[in-house]
Amino acid sequence: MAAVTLLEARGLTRHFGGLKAVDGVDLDLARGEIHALIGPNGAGKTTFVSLLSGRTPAQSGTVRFEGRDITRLPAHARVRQGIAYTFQITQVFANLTTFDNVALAVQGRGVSKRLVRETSAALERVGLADCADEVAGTLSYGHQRLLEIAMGLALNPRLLILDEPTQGLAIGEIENFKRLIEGLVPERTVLLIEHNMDVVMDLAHRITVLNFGQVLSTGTPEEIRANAAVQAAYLGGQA
Amino acid sequence: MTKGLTLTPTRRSVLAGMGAATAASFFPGYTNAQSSEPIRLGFQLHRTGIGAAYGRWYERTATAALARMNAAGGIGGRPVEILFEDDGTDPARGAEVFGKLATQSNCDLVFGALFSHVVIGTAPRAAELKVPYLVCSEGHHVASGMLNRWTLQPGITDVKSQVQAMAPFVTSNLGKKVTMIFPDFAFGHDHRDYFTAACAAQGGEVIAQIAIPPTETSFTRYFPQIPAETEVIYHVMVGPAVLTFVKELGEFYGSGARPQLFGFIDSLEAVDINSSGLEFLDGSHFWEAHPRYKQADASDAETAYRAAVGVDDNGASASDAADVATYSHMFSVWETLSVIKAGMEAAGYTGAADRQKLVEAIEAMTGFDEGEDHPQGAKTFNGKTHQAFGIQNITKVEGGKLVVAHKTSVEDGMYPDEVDYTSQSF
Amino acid sequence: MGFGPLLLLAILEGAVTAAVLALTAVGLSLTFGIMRVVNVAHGEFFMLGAVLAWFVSQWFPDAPLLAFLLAMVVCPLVVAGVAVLADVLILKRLHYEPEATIVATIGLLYIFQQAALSFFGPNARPVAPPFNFRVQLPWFGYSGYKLFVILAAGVLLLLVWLLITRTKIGLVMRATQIDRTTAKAFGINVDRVYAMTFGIGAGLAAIAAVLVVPIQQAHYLMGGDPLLLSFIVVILGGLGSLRGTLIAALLIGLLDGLLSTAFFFPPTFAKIVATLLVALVLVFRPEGLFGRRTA
Amino acid sequence: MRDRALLSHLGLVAVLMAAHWMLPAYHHDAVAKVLVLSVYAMGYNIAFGYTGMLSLGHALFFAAGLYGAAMPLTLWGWTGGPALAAGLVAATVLAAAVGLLALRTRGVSFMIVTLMFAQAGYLTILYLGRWTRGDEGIVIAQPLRRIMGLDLSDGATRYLAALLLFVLGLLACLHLVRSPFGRVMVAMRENEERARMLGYNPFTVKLAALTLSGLYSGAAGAAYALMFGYAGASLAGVQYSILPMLWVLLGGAGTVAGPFLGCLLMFYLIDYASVITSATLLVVGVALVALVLFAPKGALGALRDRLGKEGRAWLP
Repeated sequence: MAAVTLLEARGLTRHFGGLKAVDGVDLDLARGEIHALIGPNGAGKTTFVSLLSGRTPAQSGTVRFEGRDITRLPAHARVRQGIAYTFQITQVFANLTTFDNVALAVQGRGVSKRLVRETSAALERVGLADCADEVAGTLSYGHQRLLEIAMGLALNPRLLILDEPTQGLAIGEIENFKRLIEGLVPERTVLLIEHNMDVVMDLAHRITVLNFGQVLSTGTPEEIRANAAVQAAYLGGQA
Repeated sequence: MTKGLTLTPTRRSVLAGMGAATAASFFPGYTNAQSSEPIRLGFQLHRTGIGAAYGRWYERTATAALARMNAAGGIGGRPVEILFEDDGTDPARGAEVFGKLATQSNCDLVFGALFSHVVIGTAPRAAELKVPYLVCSEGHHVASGMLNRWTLQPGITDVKSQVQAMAPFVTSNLGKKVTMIFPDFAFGHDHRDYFTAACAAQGGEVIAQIAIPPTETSFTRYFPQIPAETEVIYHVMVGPAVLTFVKELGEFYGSGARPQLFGFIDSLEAVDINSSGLEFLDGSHFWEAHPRYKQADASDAETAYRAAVGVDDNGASASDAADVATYSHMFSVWETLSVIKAGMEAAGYTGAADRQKLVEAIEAMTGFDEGEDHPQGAKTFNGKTHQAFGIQNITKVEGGKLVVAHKTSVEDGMYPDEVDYTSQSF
Repeated sequence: MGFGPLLLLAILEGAVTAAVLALTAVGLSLTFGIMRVVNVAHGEFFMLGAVLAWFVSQWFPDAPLLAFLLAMVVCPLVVAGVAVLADVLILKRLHYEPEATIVATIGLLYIFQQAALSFFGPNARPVAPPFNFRVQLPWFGYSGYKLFVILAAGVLLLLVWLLITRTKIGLVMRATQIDRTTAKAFGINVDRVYAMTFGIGAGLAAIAAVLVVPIQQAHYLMGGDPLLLSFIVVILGGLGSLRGTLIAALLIGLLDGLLSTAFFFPPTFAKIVATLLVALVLVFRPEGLFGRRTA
Repeated sequence: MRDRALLSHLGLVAVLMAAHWMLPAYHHDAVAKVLVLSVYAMGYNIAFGYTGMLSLGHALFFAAGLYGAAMPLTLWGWTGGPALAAGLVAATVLAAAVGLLALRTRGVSFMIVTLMFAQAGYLTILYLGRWTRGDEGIVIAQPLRRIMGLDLSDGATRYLAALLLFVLGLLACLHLVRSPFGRVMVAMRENEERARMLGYNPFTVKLAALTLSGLYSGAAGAAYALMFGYAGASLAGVQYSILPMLWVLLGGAGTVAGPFLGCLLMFYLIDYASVITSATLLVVGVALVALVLFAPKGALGALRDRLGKEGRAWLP
């Protein structure tokens, strides 16, 4: 049963000067779950996932993925291990076509013969097949978000980290997005940073709440909803 | 291969006119070279780039020599024209310009380049296109055998000969312990090698060689390397920073005791010897191929040459006293043109097909007499090495003028041949 | 001469080079730091300053001090004016697109060189120093004017520092450097700041040239070295750091002289070693000596 | 044939082949030189135009090819083929070595580091004047300038050899930029951080691109030595680092044929400027400023933008 846990973070720490952005965080991701990471602004969510994805090196603590220690592995190597990250602020390649954007993700897996087919399939999946030849920078904002997700999916990751994926999407697009994410599990595992509580409560199997760089609480949506400390720190403030 | 056994016997044996006509019918580009047409000479001009200070005066000298030549009936009765083309003082562009002059403008030959890197970069083109290339450089590159049969230097002595001719004056009049200061690239290395050898042959000794990096704009910190027992400082800096060099040397020694100074005028070509900061040069000696200041015993030819080019008795422009000429080098343009005329007339030159005959005619020359065609002085020409050898002047700065203190003989500068171009094929 | 005096001389000479270089480089640092413009023509502004100083000196052939003082005022102003024109007419229209400005400033470089060649000529021309005195040290003599150059450059650098840190203009420039968009939102006329910055940067190069021209003759191709060295100094010092620029200028000015003196390297070899050393410093500290590390 | 990009570039090759028979002597020689220098520019374009590495030190690689071929020819009596190979190896190895160090930096620091490495190379050529003859340079004697029996000092042979080298470079470049690796190069140019999060190591991708760029530059340098018979320090100076950048920007950075077009434009700009006036630098300067004002993406870049989707298909 060693394979139940996909990713295991222990005591991850990252300070910027005096700011304790992430301060000794433990986290376990179970294989096949959708795990949401919530917390007030500045709680350290983006920094924390940066430590997981390797964009920012950790000052202390360890990350294990599939049982292997990846703490020292650079970001691009972690992507190859199966950890994909989609950016909070859309960062598609604006001067390349939609097709090229996704193809970049597909071809990195060593796919060469099936490149066109797999790229098209990935575009199909998010509903962007008609825009394949468009220059990505000319797409609407919502479509760019979808493209970002398509690129993450095209990496065929075991763990997909989504940083505020619904930000700026219209209501209808959010519904499509939810269906898309639900369809990913249990083959893949999803870690989701999200402000939209409806999305979180609908999608997440488990939720971790961060506050001031530390874990406030972890549990099912029901448990989190009932947690007084969370309400005080976060939900209470917003709801 | 001897001269008689060239690969084009027909062109040599058949009547010259017929040869030209045959060539003309095969090569439409050469039709300009009919006997009534002007002879076209290409001039590789340092109009821009680091050689521009020379280029301006080379152009003036060439224009003056051309006017004189045409007034005297041109070459073989045909008028002469010169096409100037800027080479940016760059070897790559130099080669391109050569091609342009030779193949597009249909020039009969190309001449005029001074800077060695331009000459060396261009010479391969001359051989490829089989067009005579008469350089006005003074580098040892022609006589060293590095170049080819189409490249000749009949207008000015090369640096190896200059240095060898002057060494006895330095060691016997100025001192035997010499410190050399030179730029750390090929031009400086030539001086270093030839002078060190020539000095040793005279019983002198080069006790220090100070090589200055080519990108340097300030020199003071190199001067402490001059050994205290130095009797003569031999300096050959070139480029826009030379004035700084001379001034800083003056500041370094001040008015106190200092070694004798012997310099190449290259350091101060186009620079007024009376510029502020140069007072310190008073009493020092310079090499000059052609004395900038008109000497008391100047020949009529010298006077006529000065007047024709527009240079006053102080070596500045007749119309602008602040515009100092590159006097010590630019005579080579004038004299090269004289050699071209003599060569073409001796070869019975009618057009491009006779280019090889022109080279052979010049190779057959043995020397030039002093006169209006050769105002700098008499020269020996070595057809095997394609190099002219002339007299050199050592001048002393006295009362704000450069006064000749010693003239070398042509023989002083002779050295064994290093190449026989006439044994090479065309 | 003993080792001590040799070292002293190497340091004096290095300090003169560094002083002039620092002034030129601070000018480049401003345009580069604030406008993010790679100004290939910066060395030509230096050259124009020197050439103009020669023209000024020709008006007063018998009063070098007057000519010098006048040149210190006139040359930077004229060159700054030319730079402002270039900014408004060309660079602004290119929206300071990095690649386009590189080509445009290479174009300007050719135009300025031709202008100097046509109106000033190809010769290196000396300008008389404002005063002549020689400091006689026990081991060697040294130009008093060179010592003055170190002093004058120091004062000018102090003025620049005051301008940037203590005045409203400086504040506006710094604000624009940090965030152009926000500066705009606060009502700063960014176009004017850019034009002014480009002018001041060029003016500083011109002033450095006026200082150096009594030591080092005006010549129409003299802009190449100041350009290359300024770039090296600006990056080595760390973008936006005045202190870094100054220290880098000292380092560049002194390094090869010291290497050559201390280790008896042949000078050209010392230059090669110094160049590689500086390159390696940048390799291992890409943000420069005093630049902020960007994440 | 539906491959429009291949079609357009083969069209260019056909025009250049036809030019071999049609051009007058001077232009025939000039275009041969442009073809060789275009290979250098294409190499620069791979690093700068496609991968976004703004180098100011490519003269080092060009010079490595130039001297890498010239020195074995003149000093050690090698023949043309091995000398050419030596030039290629020298430039490629040097580019990889410079890349290993310089690619720790980016942006302006990368510019300066490459500039300084090239400057050190230039000074080294001067310092080793005993063998290189420094600034004056050396001539490679005509009999040495042969490869497989072909006399590269002969005008017609040289043009065809230059064209062959150019076509190899052009088609290889076309293939490269449309290959998956070409896409990754562009991704590095557009957004390095994003590319890293797609699993690409920016360092190795850029190192590979720079090494390839060095190979192109070295090929041009070695060919230059063999075809034009001269090697001198001025070809290793900072000017020869700036020139390929200028050619690429004029023709259109990130277009396959742009470097050739830019090189050709620049050559004839200088050539014709001297016909019009003696103030040649002014003409060149004004032309550069005008070009960049009206076509800031270079000639082919502007054309490609104007043609939209079709443009991208014809002109990758």
